[in-house]
Amino acid sequence: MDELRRFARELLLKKEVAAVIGYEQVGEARTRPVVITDPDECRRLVLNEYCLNNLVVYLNRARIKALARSKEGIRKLAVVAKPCDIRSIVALIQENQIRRENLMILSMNCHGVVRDFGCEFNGDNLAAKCISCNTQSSTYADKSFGEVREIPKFTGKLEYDLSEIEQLPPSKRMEFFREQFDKCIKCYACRAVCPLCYCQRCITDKTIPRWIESSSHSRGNFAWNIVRALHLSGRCTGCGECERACPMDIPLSLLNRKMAMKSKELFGYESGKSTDNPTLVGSYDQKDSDELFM
Amino acid sequence: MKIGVFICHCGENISRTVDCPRVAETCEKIPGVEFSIDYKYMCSDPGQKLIKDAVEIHKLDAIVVGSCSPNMHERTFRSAAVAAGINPFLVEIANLREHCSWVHEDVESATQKAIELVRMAVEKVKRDKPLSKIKVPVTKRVLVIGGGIAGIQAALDVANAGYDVVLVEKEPSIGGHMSQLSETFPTLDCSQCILTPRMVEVNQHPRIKLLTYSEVEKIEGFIGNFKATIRKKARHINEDICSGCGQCVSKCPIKKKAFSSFEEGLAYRPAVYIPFPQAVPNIPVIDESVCTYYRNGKCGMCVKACDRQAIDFDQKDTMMVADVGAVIVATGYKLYSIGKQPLGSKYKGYGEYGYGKYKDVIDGLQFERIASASGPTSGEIKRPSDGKEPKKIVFIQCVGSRDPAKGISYCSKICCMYTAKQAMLFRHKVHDGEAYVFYMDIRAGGKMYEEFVRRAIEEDHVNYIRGRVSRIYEENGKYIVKGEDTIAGVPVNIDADMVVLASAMIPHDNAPGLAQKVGIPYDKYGFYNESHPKLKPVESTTAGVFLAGACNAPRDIPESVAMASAAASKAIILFSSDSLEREPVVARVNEDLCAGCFYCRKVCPFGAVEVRDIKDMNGVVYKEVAYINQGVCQGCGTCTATCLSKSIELAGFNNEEIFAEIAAL
Amino acid sequence: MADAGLTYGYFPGCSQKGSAREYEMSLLKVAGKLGIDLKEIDDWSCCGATSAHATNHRLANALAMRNMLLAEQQGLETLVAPCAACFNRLITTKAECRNHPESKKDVEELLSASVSNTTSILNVIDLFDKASNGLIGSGRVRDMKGLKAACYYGCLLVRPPELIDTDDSEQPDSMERIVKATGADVVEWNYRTECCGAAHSISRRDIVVDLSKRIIDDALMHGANVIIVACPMCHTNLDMRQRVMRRMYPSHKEIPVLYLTELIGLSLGFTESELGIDLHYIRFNMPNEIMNQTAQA
Amino acid sequence: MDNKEKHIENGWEPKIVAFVCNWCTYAGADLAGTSRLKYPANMKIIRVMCSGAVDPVFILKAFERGADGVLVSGCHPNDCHYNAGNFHARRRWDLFHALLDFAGIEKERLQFSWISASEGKKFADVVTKITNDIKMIGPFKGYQEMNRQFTTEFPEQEKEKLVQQCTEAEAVNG
Repeated sequence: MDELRRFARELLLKKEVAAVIGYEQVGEARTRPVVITDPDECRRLVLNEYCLNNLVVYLNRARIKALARSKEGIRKLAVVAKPCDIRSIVALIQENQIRRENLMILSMNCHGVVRDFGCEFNGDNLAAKCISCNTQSSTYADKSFGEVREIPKFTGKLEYDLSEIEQLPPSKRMEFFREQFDKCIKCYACRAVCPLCYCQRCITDKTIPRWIESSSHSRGNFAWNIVRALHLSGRCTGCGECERACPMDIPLSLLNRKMAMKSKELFGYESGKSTDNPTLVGSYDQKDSDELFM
Repeated sequence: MKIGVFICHCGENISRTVDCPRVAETCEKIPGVEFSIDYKYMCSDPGQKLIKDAVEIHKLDAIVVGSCSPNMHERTFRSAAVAAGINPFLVEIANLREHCSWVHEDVESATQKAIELVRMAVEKVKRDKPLSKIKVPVTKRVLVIGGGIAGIQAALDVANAGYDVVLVEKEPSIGGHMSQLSETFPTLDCSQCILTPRMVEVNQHPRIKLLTYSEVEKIEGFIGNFKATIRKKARHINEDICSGCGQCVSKCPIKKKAFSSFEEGLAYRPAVYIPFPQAVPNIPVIDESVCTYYRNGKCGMCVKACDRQAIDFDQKDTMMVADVGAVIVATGYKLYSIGKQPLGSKYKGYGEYGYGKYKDVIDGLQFERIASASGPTSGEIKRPSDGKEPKKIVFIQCVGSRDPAKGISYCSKICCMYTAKQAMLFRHKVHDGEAYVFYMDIRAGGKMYEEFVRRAIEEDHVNYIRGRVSRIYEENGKYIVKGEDTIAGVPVNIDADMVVLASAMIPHDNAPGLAQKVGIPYDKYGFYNESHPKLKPVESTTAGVFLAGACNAPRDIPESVAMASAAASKAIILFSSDSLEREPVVARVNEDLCAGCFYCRKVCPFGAVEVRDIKDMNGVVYKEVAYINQGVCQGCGTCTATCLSKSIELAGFNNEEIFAEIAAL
Repeated sequence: MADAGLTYGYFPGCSQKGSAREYEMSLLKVAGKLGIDLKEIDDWSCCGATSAHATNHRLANALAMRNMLLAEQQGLETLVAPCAACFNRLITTKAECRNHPESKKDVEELLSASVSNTTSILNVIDLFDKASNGLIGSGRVRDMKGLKAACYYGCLLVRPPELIDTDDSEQPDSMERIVKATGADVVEWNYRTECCGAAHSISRRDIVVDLSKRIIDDALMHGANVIIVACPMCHTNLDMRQRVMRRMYPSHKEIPVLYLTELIGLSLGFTESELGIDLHYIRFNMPNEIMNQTAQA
Repeated sequence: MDNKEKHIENGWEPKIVAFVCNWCTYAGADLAGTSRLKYPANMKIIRVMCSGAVDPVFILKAFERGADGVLVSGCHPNDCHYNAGNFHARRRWDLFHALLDFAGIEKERLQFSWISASEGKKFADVVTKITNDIKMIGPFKGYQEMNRQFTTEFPEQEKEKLVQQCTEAEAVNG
């Protein structure tokens, strides 16, 4: 942690970066994002199991981008990113949203995070995305902090099991998702925390024509949630922030995970793996399956 | 907006199953429809006048015609609209004939469907925006790819019309397969005698820039404005100095290392060579793979032989760019590899015929070389194995062709004719020779073609046997050809001295690769697709790219020449005005909303999407957005569906229009 | 394909236990020596060849599938069928059930079991090809140089081309590659994939004798001193029927016919009687060079 | 009595929408007409330039507007008028179909085909097949019920009015 603070301070002192985006501690079992431009403020930075947010989302925010821009041109931004968050960076680079050369990635050797603030970090409270995590460190990091430790074995229970839902007959599945989507209050928190939802104007805000109905009926809710999952197909890196942010506890990552599985199964594609890969949507293979087509 | 609805009876074609008056009546009640009428023939002059009058009387802004397919009469009704003062893109067609009256029997349901189709068109037309045609400038120069007879013909026609031509040929000389042929059917005139004057004409034509030993690397741009990058491979001979005296060729010590591809492997050529005596240009090429200099830096016999210092061992490939307005693709064909199935090939090969194993089992082009006066045997029919004169030759037709089990279902078209010709030539040259032809059917459709085949059978006594050959093997210096005579119903064994296989015509191995560079579609074999099999046979589906000769399908010489002239005239038509008009169905980006993800750029099949920088007041780029080049865009709309923020709209098919159609269901 | 240490299911079929028992003897000996574990499937039955598939299509399919199902149930992913007829029946049924769901359903009904149809089927050439250079070469104790082998494929190992994964149905090379690994020379000849008459051996001996004699004569004409086969029926026709040829054509010249596995066995150092070569009708005399080698060893 | 007979006895006819490309399938449908082939009248065609131009949201919209089934059809692979539009479409539909399937929408509701300009017969066959498929599984109740379901509770009378208003609003706004 001290090493991170020292390193970040140096970066700011030497004016190598315009700002450092990181986590600061608030209370015992909670952190929050912080943007630091003053070298001395670097002592606020922390790295621990409560660093839940995917800070990559801020890299594409207009206000943060403005920090890096000056008359001389673009300066670098430093961001603290867990190895899994770095996958979002990779995806954003693939989609021309950020440039690697404008970025300093400060990462950690991750051993998992808690499922929510306030919990004690142990096997029971491990975040769902950490259960079968295999990216404890990332080759894209400029520097990694902390020592390598094992992720605790998951001993808790997940509320929804993807394979159980897959087993349901179609009508039951539709019923399940309709019930879940009916809870949606269209607050769009899922969209706000998603690093890949960077459109200036979201499809759901388009009114001529009206792409997705925003009135409070099942039809609009269904359409919004399906389109959200569709637009993230082959792009979502599984950070799970949408589900954590959802105030109505809709299991959004079920859809995201299913689509990630399908992308891998159908096209052998995993998002956020390498900036050299062509994106799943936007490329094609003549040998893609023709099974669906009469 | 005031909309007029016009329902056509098409005589009885529509009205037989669709109650047209009822459709017109019902549609009048659709909000926005000011006027609605049905009429016997809307496309007729009185029908069009009806539309014009209605527009005037009812002050209509847009019209919907319920008639036949838009592919038939959309243009007619758009012209009528223009004549009446309405923008042609405020006309929608409801397809009541092909999609309704002709395919349904029940009057009630067909009428109901017709009403709904009209309603959908009305809802769409309400949201249609007036569009005007896009003008693009034209570069009046043609790129011809391939210097065979088709490419030569196309280049000469375009050049003689007064336009510049860039002719690219990958081999060291133009001439193509035609230059290899001995005599041509059905007239038996010498192939080279009729071809070489044209080759020379190409070389001397002031408007033709000839680039041999060159290949197209990439083509960018669009109709009227292509930019072609061409790789000129290193010949290692300075073309400007070389006089074509051939001293280097005769002094080259490499005599038996490389087979001549012009002689189809029946003769050797030196490391520095001119493919054949009449080659155009008459400039040699050094083959690095066999030349001693490139192996150990020694030799240099050719350098000593050349009194003009034209040999340049250090010459490198050079790239050049040509701006052209149209492209004529005339890349020709190759022969099916009839030996054992090559690894990874989709064609099975004919292992049972022993091609490649037995020296005297040869293909049609090899026989052409043997029969050719300029060939390795000076036109005497001799076996490649021992140089003896064969007395009995078996010709087998349809080797590869019409044999789906071996990978090709189509007929190669020319083999019936050239087999008859070759059998005839053999009989003319070897008077006591016997010629046998195994055939499936004889396809001699063409002027004087059938008569030619009859002549082979009746006057030259070529033995035609209807049936297939199952196996060929060598026994005591003879080739035992085991086949079946399906007319007599008996097995046939012929002990031949030589066997000639009329193997199928297939596209070059890199045909798909070139198609991707040029941006034209191809079929499963690799033949390039024409835009319409009947009405647009020389146009590719990419505007400004035309096809000539066997790259499109198996063709004989007169057809290739006809196609080439047709393609040339299409290019010339294109050049008849200084700018082109094209349909305004193109995509446009809303730059304010574009998120700059460039998925549109990734999916665009035409490379029409460009990057545009948006700068802040300090001149620092803070955003990159997509910009669609209106000239390049072909209007497929793939980008619109891929765009996540829905910032792209396709004019004429914008999302609002389609949503309105869905809503009208 | 074949790898030492792997377990393959082994489907003998009737001939391996009867008329071609030397084929089985030699196959098992060779496999054992090379470390290829062949596990005979328990409770196997007729493959459905000849009589069944000539008379009752459904029965033939069910019989073939029954054996593949047994392999599946006994945890064997790959099944080796040394008899060419068995091999052909198995792959034919497998392809039919794959391409025609109704046939699969029918077979499943007849067998009262559901079938995954995933067992892969190998013949002896498949088993030794590709691995032959490594395995046979390294285990070789005798160089079979001096043998001029005519490799005879017959029909069932290479046809129909759409079902069989061979290098070329009309000009195959795979058996030659194996034979070369034993050190023997191969001869170029013409009748490698011609018909020997197959099962007509019993009903129309006259046809079989004519067809087989053609094959033998061509092999001899091209300088062969042994014919190598991988099919019990070919062996019967080419070996046993030479006795009839001798009676009918006094000038007939004899040539020994070996199973591919016997040739491999010889190169691995087994004796002729261990491999069952002494069960043939035409005597196989090991060329002197090879005999001398053995003496030195 | 099987499902199909049951649905037909109620006098129910499915509503089917097809999004077809201008160059192949639309022309194929024209050929079906020119050849006077017969097929059920349930399907209405919306013409787009390329199968690559069909947005998945179009399909959701169609379901929202009461479609019981949707067909998307374009040129065969390698035969696309625009070279590659259908290849991109194929990937998109593979993903979207998987998503809808997971969300519990029956596979028969959304179908895909490649129909060339010369395949009039195939077009007629595909329309017949999809119509029969939909007749077999019946009206798309799952989606149509959603159309009338509000997530906030309104008094019954109010609700009717709201449904009415919504429907009218969409008819205008699309």
